[in-house]
Amino acid sequence: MSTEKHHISTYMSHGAVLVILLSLTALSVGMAELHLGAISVAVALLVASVKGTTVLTYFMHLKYESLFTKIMVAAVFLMYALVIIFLFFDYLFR
Amino acid sequence: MFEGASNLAAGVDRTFILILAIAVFFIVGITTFMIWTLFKYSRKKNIPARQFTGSVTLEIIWTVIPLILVMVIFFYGWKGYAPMRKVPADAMKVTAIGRMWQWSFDYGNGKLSKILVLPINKAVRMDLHSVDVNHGFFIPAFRVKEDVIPGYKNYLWFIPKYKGDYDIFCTSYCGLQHSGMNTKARVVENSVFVHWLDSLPVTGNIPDPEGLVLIKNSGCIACHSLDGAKLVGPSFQGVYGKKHIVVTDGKEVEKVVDDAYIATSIIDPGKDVVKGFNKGLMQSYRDKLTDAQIVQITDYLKTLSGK
Amino acid sequence: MAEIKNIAPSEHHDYQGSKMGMWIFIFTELFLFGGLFLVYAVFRTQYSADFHKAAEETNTFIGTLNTIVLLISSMTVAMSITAIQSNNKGRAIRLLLVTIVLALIFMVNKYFEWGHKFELRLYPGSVVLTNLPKGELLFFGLYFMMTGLHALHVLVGMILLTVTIFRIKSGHVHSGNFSLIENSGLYWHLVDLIWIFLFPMMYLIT
Amino acid sequence: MSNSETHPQVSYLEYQGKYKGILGWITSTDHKRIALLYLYCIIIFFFVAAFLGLTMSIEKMRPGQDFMNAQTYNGFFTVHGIIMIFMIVIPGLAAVFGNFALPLLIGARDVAFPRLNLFSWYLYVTGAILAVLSQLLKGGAPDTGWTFYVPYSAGSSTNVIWALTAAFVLGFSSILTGLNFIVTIHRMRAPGMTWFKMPLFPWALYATAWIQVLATPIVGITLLMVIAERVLHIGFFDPALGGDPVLFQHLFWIYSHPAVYIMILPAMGVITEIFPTFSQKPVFGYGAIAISSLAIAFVGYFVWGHHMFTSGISYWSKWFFSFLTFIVAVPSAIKVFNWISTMYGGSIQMRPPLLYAISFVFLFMIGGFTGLFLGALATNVQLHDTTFVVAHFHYIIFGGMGFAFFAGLHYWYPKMFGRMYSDRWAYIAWGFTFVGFNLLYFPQFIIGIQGMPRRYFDYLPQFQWGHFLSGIGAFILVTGLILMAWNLIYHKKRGAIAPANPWKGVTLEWQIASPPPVENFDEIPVIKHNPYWFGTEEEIRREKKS
Ligand code: HEA
Ligand code: HEA
Ligand code: HEC
Ligand code: CUA
Ligand SMILES: [Cu+2]
Repeated sequence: MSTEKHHISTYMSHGAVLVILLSLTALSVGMAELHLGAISVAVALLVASVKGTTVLTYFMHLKYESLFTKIMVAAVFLMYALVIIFLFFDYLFR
Repeated sequence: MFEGASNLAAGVDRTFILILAIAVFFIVGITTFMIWTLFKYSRKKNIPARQFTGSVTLEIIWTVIPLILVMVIFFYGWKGYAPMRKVPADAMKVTAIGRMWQWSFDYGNGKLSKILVLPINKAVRMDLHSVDVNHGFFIPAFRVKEDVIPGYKNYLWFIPKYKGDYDIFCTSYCGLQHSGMNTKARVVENSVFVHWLDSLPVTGNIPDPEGLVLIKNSGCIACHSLDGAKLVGPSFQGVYGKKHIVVTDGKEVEKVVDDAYIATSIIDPGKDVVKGFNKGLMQSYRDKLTDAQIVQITDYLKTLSGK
Repeated sequence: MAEIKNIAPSEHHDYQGSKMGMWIFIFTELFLFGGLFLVYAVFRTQYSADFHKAAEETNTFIGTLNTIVLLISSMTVAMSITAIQSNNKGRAIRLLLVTIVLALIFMVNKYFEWGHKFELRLYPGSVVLTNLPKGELLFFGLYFMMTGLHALHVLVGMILLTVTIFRIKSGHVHSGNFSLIENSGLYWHLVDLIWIFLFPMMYLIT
Repeated sequence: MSNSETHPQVSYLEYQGKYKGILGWITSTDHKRIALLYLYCIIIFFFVAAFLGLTMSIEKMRPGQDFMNAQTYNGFFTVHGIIMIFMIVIPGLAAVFGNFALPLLIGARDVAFPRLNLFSWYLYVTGAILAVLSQLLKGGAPDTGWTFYVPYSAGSSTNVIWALTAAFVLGFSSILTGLNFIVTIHRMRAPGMTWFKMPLFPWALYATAWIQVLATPIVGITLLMVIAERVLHIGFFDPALGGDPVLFQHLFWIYSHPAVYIMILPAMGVITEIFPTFSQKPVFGYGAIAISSLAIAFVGYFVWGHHMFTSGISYWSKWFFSFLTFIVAVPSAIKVFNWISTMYGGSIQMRPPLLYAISFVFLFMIGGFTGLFLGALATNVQLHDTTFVVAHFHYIIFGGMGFAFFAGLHYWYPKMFGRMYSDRWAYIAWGFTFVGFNLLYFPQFIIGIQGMPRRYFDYLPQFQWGHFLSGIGAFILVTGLILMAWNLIYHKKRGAIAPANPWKGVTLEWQIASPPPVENFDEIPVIKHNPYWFGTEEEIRREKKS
């Protein structure tokens, strides 16, 4: 086991990630206060996706995982996206 | 299947025959092939097995040919289906109303009928409306079917081609009497139809009684059904005049449901709790319903008991 | 794939394998919430005005606060793994304790938030709720279902982290074998990840 | 399960662990024992559900009420459907043969998480008990159909909640099994067994496992939502509470269509193992079969809408779902052609497993082609919710998956129990089963085309002949199944001792003793050839001159 190499992240890097996440949160709350209508939905979801990706890459260590794990995660999100798209094939064209 | 009595039947039947032909061809062919290999390559003949592992050419052939065939089937299926969604503008309109477990057909102006009477060779558009749960409106001879879903504006259309009586079924499971929910479609000459429609009495389209409107608007039907089903609270069907056991101050007593009882039940639901139900679920409607409204509700409940 | 050895499976601990198992479990959790997100998406497109109105009812302040709390707790978990890897057991345990305290704060906030809704008689099945317009009714249904299920996951995560602390104390988890802490960490990040999406859906979208 | 003192020769059946007797079984984490636990449960529940099916057929031999009323009938087909789908065919092949054969086939000592595996079984039993209770408890058997369509299921006063909870728990059992298999296949293949040297049953299980993991949670949450709807009056699907009934159908079928591939893919995998063994030659088109499993799993994920063509979904989504439905037929076609080509040029020995495998192909084709009738938009309108659909899925589930299950049972029986059954009785049982089966379901195609709706307790007289033949068929079928069960149960203790390799198979499970020792392999084998390497023909041209 100890033969395998593990990437050890530094405390500093975790702190930096947190700062990024918190500023993104501030951004999305701020945007919501501006009441931009339709755009604010897009922005809120976009910011959430960026935050989600950050958590996945750094906190969940995806950046240092094997290629297969990365593909697996990407494929799962892709599947889910397809499900949404195909579901909306119904609701948007009613 | 074999008496297509509407304009839409041809498209369906053509698709059907096409798939049937392909299916029979492959099923017979492949089964024969399997049985033939059993004999031809039987171990009893003591010929060693040949050890080939595949062939790319064959693999491509039997990917591409089925692909083409299914695309042809898909195309015919779609072609046969597309007209079913294109209702001609001059189609006569009838609303089919599905409720547990009965069809009724609304010809407009309050004219309701239990059977569907239609003039021959005239397009009809059926709007499908459900009062309670999902139903399915199906006339096999006309090759039409569409689910009747509460809150949905589903429809179908067709042109009946031959005179006669045809079965109408409910195909979407809707509870106890699902299998009993059938009736007839009768196709007649136009003149006969006009006469029939004229003599049809005006019965429908009566607005909901005030009591029912109140019950719907106050959210009672979230917990009380009108059809006898047991929800959170006892059903309103037949409740008026019923004799039943209630728990009052921890003791079981028998009470008859009358005007006063109903009023108490609404104002102070915790007082008499019907046995088998839980106290505290129903909240008091003291400030939400006036006495006059409670009387209206009570009057409506009476009608549900046939009083 | 390199090393497959001739020893009984029970004796052999497959580090990569258990991590892969955890990831797959996370996928199922994502799809579990994914089902709710689908429902949300559909109703939101159909009743956007009602959703807008109902979403103003939710307390953005508590929502934001809880987001911050969860983000910080995510970081402390990540740090505690760093601590274990560099053989600093004491620090790892302290960081995990901080995480659990943060989770508690989250739950207390949630308690007040829900409590307030109940005071307004905005609970499932209440008269006030059933008389709201269709879209708002749906919004609150989703609100309770989604935040409720999420809170359940927070609870499970807290239990998992507590178990981890005990396993670190008893010496089962250390720099040579930290599957458990890594996997409970992954789980905790999942809880955070879901909240990251819930937050704008429930509190921000206007 | 410490292996310190076990002698390599002790078979898993005789092995004495910490506990003896039944306790030793239900606490064992040995994949082979867990497989048998599943097998016994599944046979018992199959018997229960099949009994319900049989009584339904008999009731329907005459129109009108004979010996059960409509409410009972509605409860029967619901519980029949729930047990058959969630408790028999979904775990069926994957949990029984997957657990038994997967580690053997890839040269592993167990699955990746043996304790999780046992836990899945406990979840399964819990769910099963809930499902059976739902039939017996006071409120009355659930009467919604296995599809739980809202609004009916939101209002019905029967034990719907029990059934929903049961399906939820069973779903989680299935997810955990899938998770276990994925990790097992990734991490525990024997040295030298690259992905494309892995036998095809594991490939099928791999594809299945991904569907289990990614589709089941959706139905889990959907069922939870219905429970919330009933208990807490939160509106999601019930229009009375503001919800959308068609959305429920979407969510239900997002899982339940892929679920039909959870059933059939392992069945196809079993069949793929049987054909090469009895033909003594490598499977034809290994790569195509492996990849087509993945293709079915992937495309099959996105065709759910074909159950909803008449529900009022949009025109273009009908178009689209119909199109994709036809695309999934192609990988199935590829498999069929590869199976029959595997027999071509072989040295075929007719034994019961092969007979069942061939019947599988025949019945699967009928089931599959009738699926095409349902997938085409025009014909679907006529056939949706008629007994044609009932016949379609009984052909493909019972005829396909069921016969594959029997095939697998006869194939691995010697390995499981170390005994042989009687070939003669196996053939006789097959005869009854096959004839009875076709007589039972074929008439339902025809009356379905004529418009006989499904889930009907009563019907119009013109459909009687079909129902009558079905009833007779059901009796013949039952006879066959009882004979088969007797043959297998009787010879479990008294049959002739089975050799290690009765069929001259070449996959790994045949290279060890029957029944296998506790730890499967004395030494993990090192894989050099493709899995179906029978040798000769100049030892495959001196290993391709390598
Ligand atoms: C194991 C289970 C299983 C499997 C594998 C399938 C496989 C298929 N199913 Fe089936 N299906 C069910 C179980 C299954 N089904 C169940 C349980 C229901 C009812 C649910 C309910 O409502 O209760 C149902 C219902 C159902 C419907 C909805 C009917 C309705 O209610 O309106 C449809 C519609 O498209 C459909 C289509 C198909 C198709 C196209 C396939 C295809 O995958 C079939 C592919 C196979 C072949 C095509 C045959 C083999 C190929 C060849 C021999 C080669 C030559 C081929 C060509 C030239 C094309 N099925
Ligand atoms: C695995 C799936 C499966 C299997 C095998 C069966 C098997 C049978 N089913 Fe079924 N059926 C379903 C799945 C299945 N069914 C589903 C999903 C539905 C839809 C429910 C709904 O609408 O919601 C349905 C619906 C359904 C209906 C339609 C109800 C309606 O729409 O009105 C009918 C009607 O006759 C029926 C009958 C039968 C019969 C007679 C059998 C017979 O084949 C059974 C015969 C077998 C026996 C009597 C058992 C004998 C066995 C032994 C003695 C032991 C065996 C031992 C070993 C294997 C070792 N079933
Ligand atoms: C949250 C669920 C709920 C709602 C909403 C609700 N009820 Fe009830 N109701 C119950 C329950 C539970 C009972 C049985 C226990 C009891 O008697 O208090 C009941 C009992 C009753 C009874 C007595 C029935 C009998 O058989 O004796 C009447 C009458 C009644 N309700 C009327 C109403 C009316 C009118 C409304 C709407 C204005 C309403 N209810 C709304 C839950 C509800
Ligand atoms: Cu109405 Cu079935
Ligand atoms: Cu399907």
